[in-house]
Amino acid sequence: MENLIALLVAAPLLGAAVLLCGGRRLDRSGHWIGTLLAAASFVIGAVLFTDMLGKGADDRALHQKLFSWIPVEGFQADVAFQLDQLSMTFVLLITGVGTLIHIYSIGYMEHDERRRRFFGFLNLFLAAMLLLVLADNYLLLYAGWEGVGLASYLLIGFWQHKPSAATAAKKAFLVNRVGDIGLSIAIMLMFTTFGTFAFGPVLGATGDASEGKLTAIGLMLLLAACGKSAQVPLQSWLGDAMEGPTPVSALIHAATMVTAGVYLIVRSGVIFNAAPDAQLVVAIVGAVTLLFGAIVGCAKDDIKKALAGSTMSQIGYMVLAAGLGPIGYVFAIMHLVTHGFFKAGLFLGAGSVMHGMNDEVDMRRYGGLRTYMPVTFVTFGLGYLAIIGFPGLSGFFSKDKIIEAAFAKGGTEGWILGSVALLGAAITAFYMTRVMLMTFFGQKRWQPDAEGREPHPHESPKSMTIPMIVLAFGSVFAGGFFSIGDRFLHWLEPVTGHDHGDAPISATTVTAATMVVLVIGVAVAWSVYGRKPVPAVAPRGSLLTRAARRDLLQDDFNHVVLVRGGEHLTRSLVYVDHTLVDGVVNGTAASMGGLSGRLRKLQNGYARTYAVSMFGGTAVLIAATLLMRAV
Amino acid sequence: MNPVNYLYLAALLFTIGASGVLIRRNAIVVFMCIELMLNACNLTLVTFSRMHGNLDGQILAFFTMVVAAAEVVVGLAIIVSLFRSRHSASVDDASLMKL
Amino acid sequence: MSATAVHSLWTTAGEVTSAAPGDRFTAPTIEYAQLAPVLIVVGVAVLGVLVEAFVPRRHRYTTQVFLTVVALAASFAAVIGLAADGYATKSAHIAAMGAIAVDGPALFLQGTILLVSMVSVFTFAERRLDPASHGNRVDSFAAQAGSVPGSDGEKAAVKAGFTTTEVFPLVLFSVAGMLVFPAANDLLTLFVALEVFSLPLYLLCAVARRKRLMSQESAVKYFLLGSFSSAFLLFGIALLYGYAGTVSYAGIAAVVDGGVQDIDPALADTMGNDALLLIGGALVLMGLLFKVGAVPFHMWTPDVYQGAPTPVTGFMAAATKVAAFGALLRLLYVVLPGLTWDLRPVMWGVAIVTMVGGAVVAITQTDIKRLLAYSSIAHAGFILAGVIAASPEGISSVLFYLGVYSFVTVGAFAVVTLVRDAGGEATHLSKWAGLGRRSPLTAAVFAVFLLSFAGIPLTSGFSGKFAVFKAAADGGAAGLVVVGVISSAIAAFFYIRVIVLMFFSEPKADGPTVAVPSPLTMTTIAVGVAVTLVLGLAPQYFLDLASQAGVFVR
Amino acid sequence: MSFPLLTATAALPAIGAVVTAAVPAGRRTAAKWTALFFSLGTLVLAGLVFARFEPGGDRYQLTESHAWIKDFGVRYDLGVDGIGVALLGLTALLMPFILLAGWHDADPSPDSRPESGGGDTGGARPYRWRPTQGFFALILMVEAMVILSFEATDVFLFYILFEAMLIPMYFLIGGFGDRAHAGTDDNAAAQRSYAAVKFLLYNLAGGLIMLAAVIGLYVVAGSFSLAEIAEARANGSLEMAGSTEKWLFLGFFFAFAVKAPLWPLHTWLPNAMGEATAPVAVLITAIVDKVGTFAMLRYCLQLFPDASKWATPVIVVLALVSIIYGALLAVGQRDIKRLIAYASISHFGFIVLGIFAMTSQGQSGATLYMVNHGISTAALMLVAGFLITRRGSRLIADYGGVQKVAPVLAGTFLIGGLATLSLPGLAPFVSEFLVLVGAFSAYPAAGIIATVGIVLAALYVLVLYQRTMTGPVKESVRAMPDLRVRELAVVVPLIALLLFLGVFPKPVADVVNPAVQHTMQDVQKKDPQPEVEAAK
Repeated sequence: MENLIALLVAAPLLGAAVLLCGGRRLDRSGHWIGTLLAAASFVIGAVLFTDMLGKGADDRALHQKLFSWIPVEGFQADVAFQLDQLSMTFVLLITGVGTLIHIYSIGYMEHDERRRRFFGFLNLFLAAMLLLVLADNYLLLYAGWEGVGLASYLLIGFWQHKPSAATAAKKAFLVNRVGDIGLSIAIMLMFTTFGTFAFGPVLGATGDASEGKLTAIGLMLLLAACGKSAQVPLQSWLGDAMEGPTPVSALIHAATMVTAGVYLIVRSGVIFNAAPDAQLVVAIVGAVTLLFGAIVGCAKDDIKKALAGSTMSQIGYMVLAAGLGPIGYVFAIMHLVTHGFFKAGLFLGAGSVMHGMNDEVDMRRYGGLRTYMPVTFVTFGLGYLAIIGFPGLSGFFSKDKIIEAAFAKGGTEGWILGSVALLGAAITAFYMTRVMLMTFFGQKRWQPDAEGREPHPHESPKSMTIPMIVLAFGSVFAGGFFSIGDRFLHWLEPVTGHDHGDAPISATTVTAATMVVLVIGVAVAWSVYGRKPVPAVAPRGSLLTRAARRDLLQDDFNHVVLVRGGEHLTRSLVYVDHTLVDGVVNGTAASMGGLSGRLRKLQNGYARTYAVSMFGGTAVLIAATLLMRAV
Repeated sequence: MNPVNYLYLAALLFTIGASGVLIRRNAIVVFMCIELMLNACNLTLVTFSRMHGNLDGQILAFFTMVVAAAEVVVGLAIIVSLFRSRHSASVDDASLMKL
Repeated sequence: MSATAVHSLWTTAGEVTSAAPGDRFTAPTIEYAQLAPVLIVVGVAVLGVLVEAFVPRRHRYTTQVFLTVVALAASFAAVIGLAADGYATKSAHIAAMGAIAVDGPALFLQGTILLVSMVSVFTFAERRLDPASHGNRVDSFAAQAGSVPGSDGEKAAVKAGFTTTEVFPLVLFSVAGMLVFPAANDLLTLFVALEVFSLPLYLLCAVARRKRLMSQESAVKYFLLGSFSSAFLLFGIALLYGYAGTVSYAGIAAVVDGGVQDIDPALADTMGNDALLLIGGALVLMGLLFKVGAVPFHMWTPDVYQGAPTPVTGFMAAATKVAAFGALLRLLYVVLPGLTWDLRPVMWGVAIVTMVGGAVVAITQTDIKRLLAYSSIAHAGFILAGVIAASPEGISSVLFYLGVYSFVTVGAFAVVTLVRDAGGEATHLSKWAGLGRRSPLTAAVFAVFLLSFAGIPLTSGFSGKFAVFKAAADGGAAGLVVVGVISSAIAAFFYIRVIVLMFFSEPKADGPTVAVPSPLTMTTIAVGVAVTLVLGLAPQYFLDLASQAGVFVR
Repeated sequence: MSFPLLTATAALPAIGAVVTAAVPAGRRTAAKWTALFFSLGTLVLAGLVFARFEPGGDRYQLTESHAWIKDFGVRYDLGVDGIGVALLGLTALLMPFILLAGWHDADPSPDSRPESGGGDTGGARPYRWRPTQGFFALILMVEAMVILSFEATDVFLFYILFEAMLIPMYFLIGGFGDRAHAGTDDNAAAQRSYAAVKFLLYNLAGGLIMLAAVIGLYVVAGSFSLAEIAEARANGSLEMAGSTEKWLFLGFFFAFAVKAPLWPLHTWLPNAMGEATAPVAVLITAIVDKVGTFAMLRYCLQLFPDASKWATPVIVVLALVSIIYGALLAVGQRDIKRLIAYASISHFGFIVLGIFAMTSQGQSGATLYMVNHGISTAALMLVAGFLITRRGSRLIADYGGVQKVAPVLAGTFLIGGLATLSLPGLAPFVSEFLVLVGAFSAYPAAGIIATVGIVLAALYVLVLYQRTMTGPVKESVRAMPDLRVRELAVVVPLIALLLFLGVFPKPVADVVNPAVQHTMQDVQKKDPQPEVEAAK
């Protein structure tokens, strides 16, 4: 069985290789190859899953060592896989959603002459992501970690001819690299602390390590997670990442890659449990981000950017949950999965809308689309209900659990985190309702674009709608399925462990509260965007609004401090290198030349001068000799 | 009389000759100064020879004279040819090559 | 015939009055066989003079060249013979009543001098470089040295196809002097030898065919300064004589070491008077340092090297240095070892200023011959570093360096003679631009020589430099080594400059042409290249030779 | 006496150089093929060396030993340890690609005037100016010397080669400049010879300082043979006074630091790499400079262990400065080749850091780094060279949107770049991470600072790629052809190699590890214990 694990990664990797090296002759069939191999990977995953279900909770974990990767004295890195319930959850999510999005892309990218390469990159991403979740040691995980970074770079910048896209891609990669520093330092710390960085030994030996080391490791892992999962302060890249084709946004920047951070934290749960300070920081980061993202989401008129903000905030929920320790791990993952469904669905919906609107992304140019594209409307709507946590739908269960857990953390921080989570729920309800209303309700606001092409909104082809429908199902039922009888809890508990914490208030109260804020959020949104027509041009808006439109000025900060500062630094360094470092040497040479020129003058061609020098020399010679004898 | 005085005289002559070389411009005169220095050496040699009571010094003096004669031949030949081509025997004029 | 010899005659003669008739006269013993190298050369030189007198003009050139080459070859054979008979090592001793030492260093240096003279004589005899005037092949010497430049007399002489074939006997005389110089074993011989090899050189400098004014000027400068310095030398000799009461090296050394106890009270104030010793030693030293061209006694070098006919320059630069350093070594190791500690700082100072000064000033030179002159100064400094290392290793390293350096120098100057334009040799560096494009081979050969001068590994220059530096370091002169490498770095700069000029800069339209030499010059250059590469790759044999020869007889 | 394999490996390219130079002036193509043939032959021999070498065996294997210059105590001693084998392999491996990439670099440019300038009389020249032959011959000559320097186990022999290889390099840099500028810029020749002279003088100065140290070593140790000196150290018959050892160490290290190049002795590299043709630039940074780092590892640590440890703090700092400084300057460059040069400076910082961290990981990493950096730089620089020859400019600003017109070129360029920023899965990642871990476990602060270099690397690579390859297509590149077969033949194998060594570096690592263990013993260093074990 375990031999299949390698195939999970191999299939999409093969696809990537074939598609990228295949050349033009594959242009016609490429997308099919890609999709098939993604699907194949999903099938293998399913097989392994059924096999796993057949076993007892404790001997479910599979392990496969392929070969020794970096064998150096005292440093052993293997290419080895570990498939336990946690990994399995991800495998299914990644391959499942991945396959759907492959299918969707067939339609979406139909008119792009570089479609073959697009599918190649998608497969590459799948391979890397699977490597990430299947790795049995942190170094291999790091490889996958950077791999998905590369794939995301390539896909964000897929339309390279657009400078904005190229820039966004670069930005994404760089910000992720900053996070990667964290991961690599964490690995080094593990190496110096435990002498290894394989999951088993490290997580097994946390007891022996000092808390200080563990805290450091934890914080470094958190840094990495922030980079990958667009958490404050490294969140700035996610908004720009929407430059990429929408399927990419759906798969990478909503469903899977951005959740890698959560996976990392949950996977390293033991370390965080042993380092409460680090854990608290995780929770705080999560809380901050969920508000940050939500606020940003409220102000964006670009539908994808709005959804991106929401993604940020939802991942904030997951990180918050992960920061709660054993209380929250399971729910973090659960929310991650459900979010995978509905957010992917929402993005695909958005993509479908853009598809029908000549790639228009400004929601102020939408309106009343529900009549033009019913399927999109319904699926999007279900996704909407799921995310705001409408009772009975996926989001309701998963998010509610997190809020409960937050309160259950206990103590003051429990109250603070809990209320933040509640507030977040309210804002979520607001901005999602806003998106919904601006897009599908009200009167149509679109007009001819620059080339004077009047958009003709229309429903998307089957290849696009079917995945949306499937995902809609997921967003409706997944949560319920998981929560009835705590299926998901029991499934993951062996890996992550679980603990109920001490809830100061009953679950029902929390649920009630959630409902209340939900209603408030929706109501406010309706009062603003539902009752009166939405202006086609954005009003100036309050200070907060304007700040939120600019990602709460975080980019401006980066620009001023990092970009400008960096430019000045490099420019001055170039100057220094040329004048100072090089100058010293050239200066010596020049001065040598000058000296030479001056000494040369002594050779003035007059024999008598020469005689003088001889005479003087002799005198010195004699004097020196006598002196030496004297002393 | 104390032969050492001859040494002082010789040293004096030598110095005069040397300074002449340094000061005078006319090649011939310079050359004569050099001859003076050689003769100062001869005097020294002879004096020492007398003091040591052996004749090496005097033999040396003879050799020196021969050498000086040879030098005169060569030197004058060169200086004269220079003079003929430049119509000047000043050593300072002979400064085409410098630096 | 040396002073001591005569002296003995005198004293014996003095006793005649009282002594009974009988053995009145003991003839000095002269080991002619062991002096053969010198005698051959002198003899043939005299013969050469006769040739000038009696052989018709058109045959002189061939006769002279033939005689000279034969003489040098024979003399060299004699040297080899002596060495084979073990005079270099076990049976080394002092010949001619203590006048001349026949030992390892002497023979090694004599051999070197002879070979170097041989190859440079080839360049003397080269007659294909200058365009033939009036159908006569001409060499690089004036048609008639006596005639005024540009005068009708000169024109007539040129038209008549005169050539100064006297140069060959002159060279031979000079060589004879050089052979004696490093072998001289008393101060008198030293002085005479010095003059014997200097005077012909003064003349040779004056007889260039082109640029005669510069040639004569160089001769004058060389002559005046040369005799000035020899005057100092002589005075030094006088003082040493006054100090020791003898001019033989052994005798002086004995007094210096305090070997002589019974000092006649009358002489107490001179005998063992250190002032005399030190001043005299310093003066003699100065005389020799002048010949090797050490700073601050170097200033004649650039002008003379530039003005003299290039073949003569090559000969001078190579052979003179060898001879002078040989004498210097003998003086320091045989006569003044007692003074090592007094002279060391002085020698250090001279060596340092010579290395650095030569290298620094060379940077801004614009004439290839002057450049090589300064480079030779710098090299003198390097050799001095080896001289200072008071050890047999030091001696042999210096011998080796001299052997290496002299051949490369002759070769380099031979290449200089090839690059010509309308005015004769094009020695200004700017003319050398792009030479590598026009005649890669010539440029490459010259580059090899330059790299050897710069002491790049795999060239003989490196072997030599390494030998002396190693000896110096062993001799506790690490400081000199450091200065040495630094000045080598500086020196590298201007050698590289020339290479850049030859290979990386575009040829000028009015650039010089590279004349095709006769086999003679080709041989010279080939020998230079061969020595450079062979002694760069496999110097072992010659190092052995040098180290075997590295012991002075006392 | 067995077949002298090592000598043969070095001799073959030397012979090749002579043969190539002897090819008649008219037959340029023949010369090229000859050179390529010999370089391939060398590759085969290098393969044999790799095969014959037993990682478990003695420290130095395939040894040869002959007396050479007895008076200097110099022997012709050859022998390879794992590190030597790895670098020897790298050299032999890259050389064919370098030749292939430089196929047309030395063709007489159409605009150059006839070589027979001046008043040379026709028959007067037995040998005609033939740049092409010279170019390829010189490259082979460099290969021979570099290979021999990796094999030498005699300090003097090594020194000789260390110095001698400067000369052919010098002619390669100064004689065959990058047409990209020569076409447009009048003072190109001046810049070129400036670069060449700078290269030579820097390295010569370093070498001469080393010469003093070499002599000093002989005076102290009385031998040049690594083996003898090591043994004398071992049995205590040789103690160097602390100060002497330090001075000698500094003498050696200075030379190697110039060669490596280490900040602040680096300024010759950008000029040299900028002015030389791309293949020669690769030759400099990928092969010749490795001699410097190799020598640090072999000679500094082996001969002067105590002094090395004494100097470590300073050197580590210098290495860190190189890493950050080089990367920042790379970001600030406007010239593609200079950018790559500064990137290399940063990478050499990593190598030095790994060597002087004095941990197994650090040194194994450093050795692997030498190999991987060679390959990755070759890939990046050669593709850059192809790009530059197409457009005839080295300025980044002259490019844009190339990806659209020449996707394969852009793709390979990107992969080369990704290797340079050491992306996992490509070879450099392995070595860089090892260096980081090694450095971190010895000097945590250093490890952390060095990681900043990773981000900067991403910055300069991606900025370069974005400016040249993406965005709207510039007019000047609209007609740019994609990679040709010859160029693909150069790039594809290199990339394949990068992938292979990135996924499966074991073969090289296994060869290197024992050698590193020996070095660790030389410096009497143990890897720091993990905290957990230490606690127990």
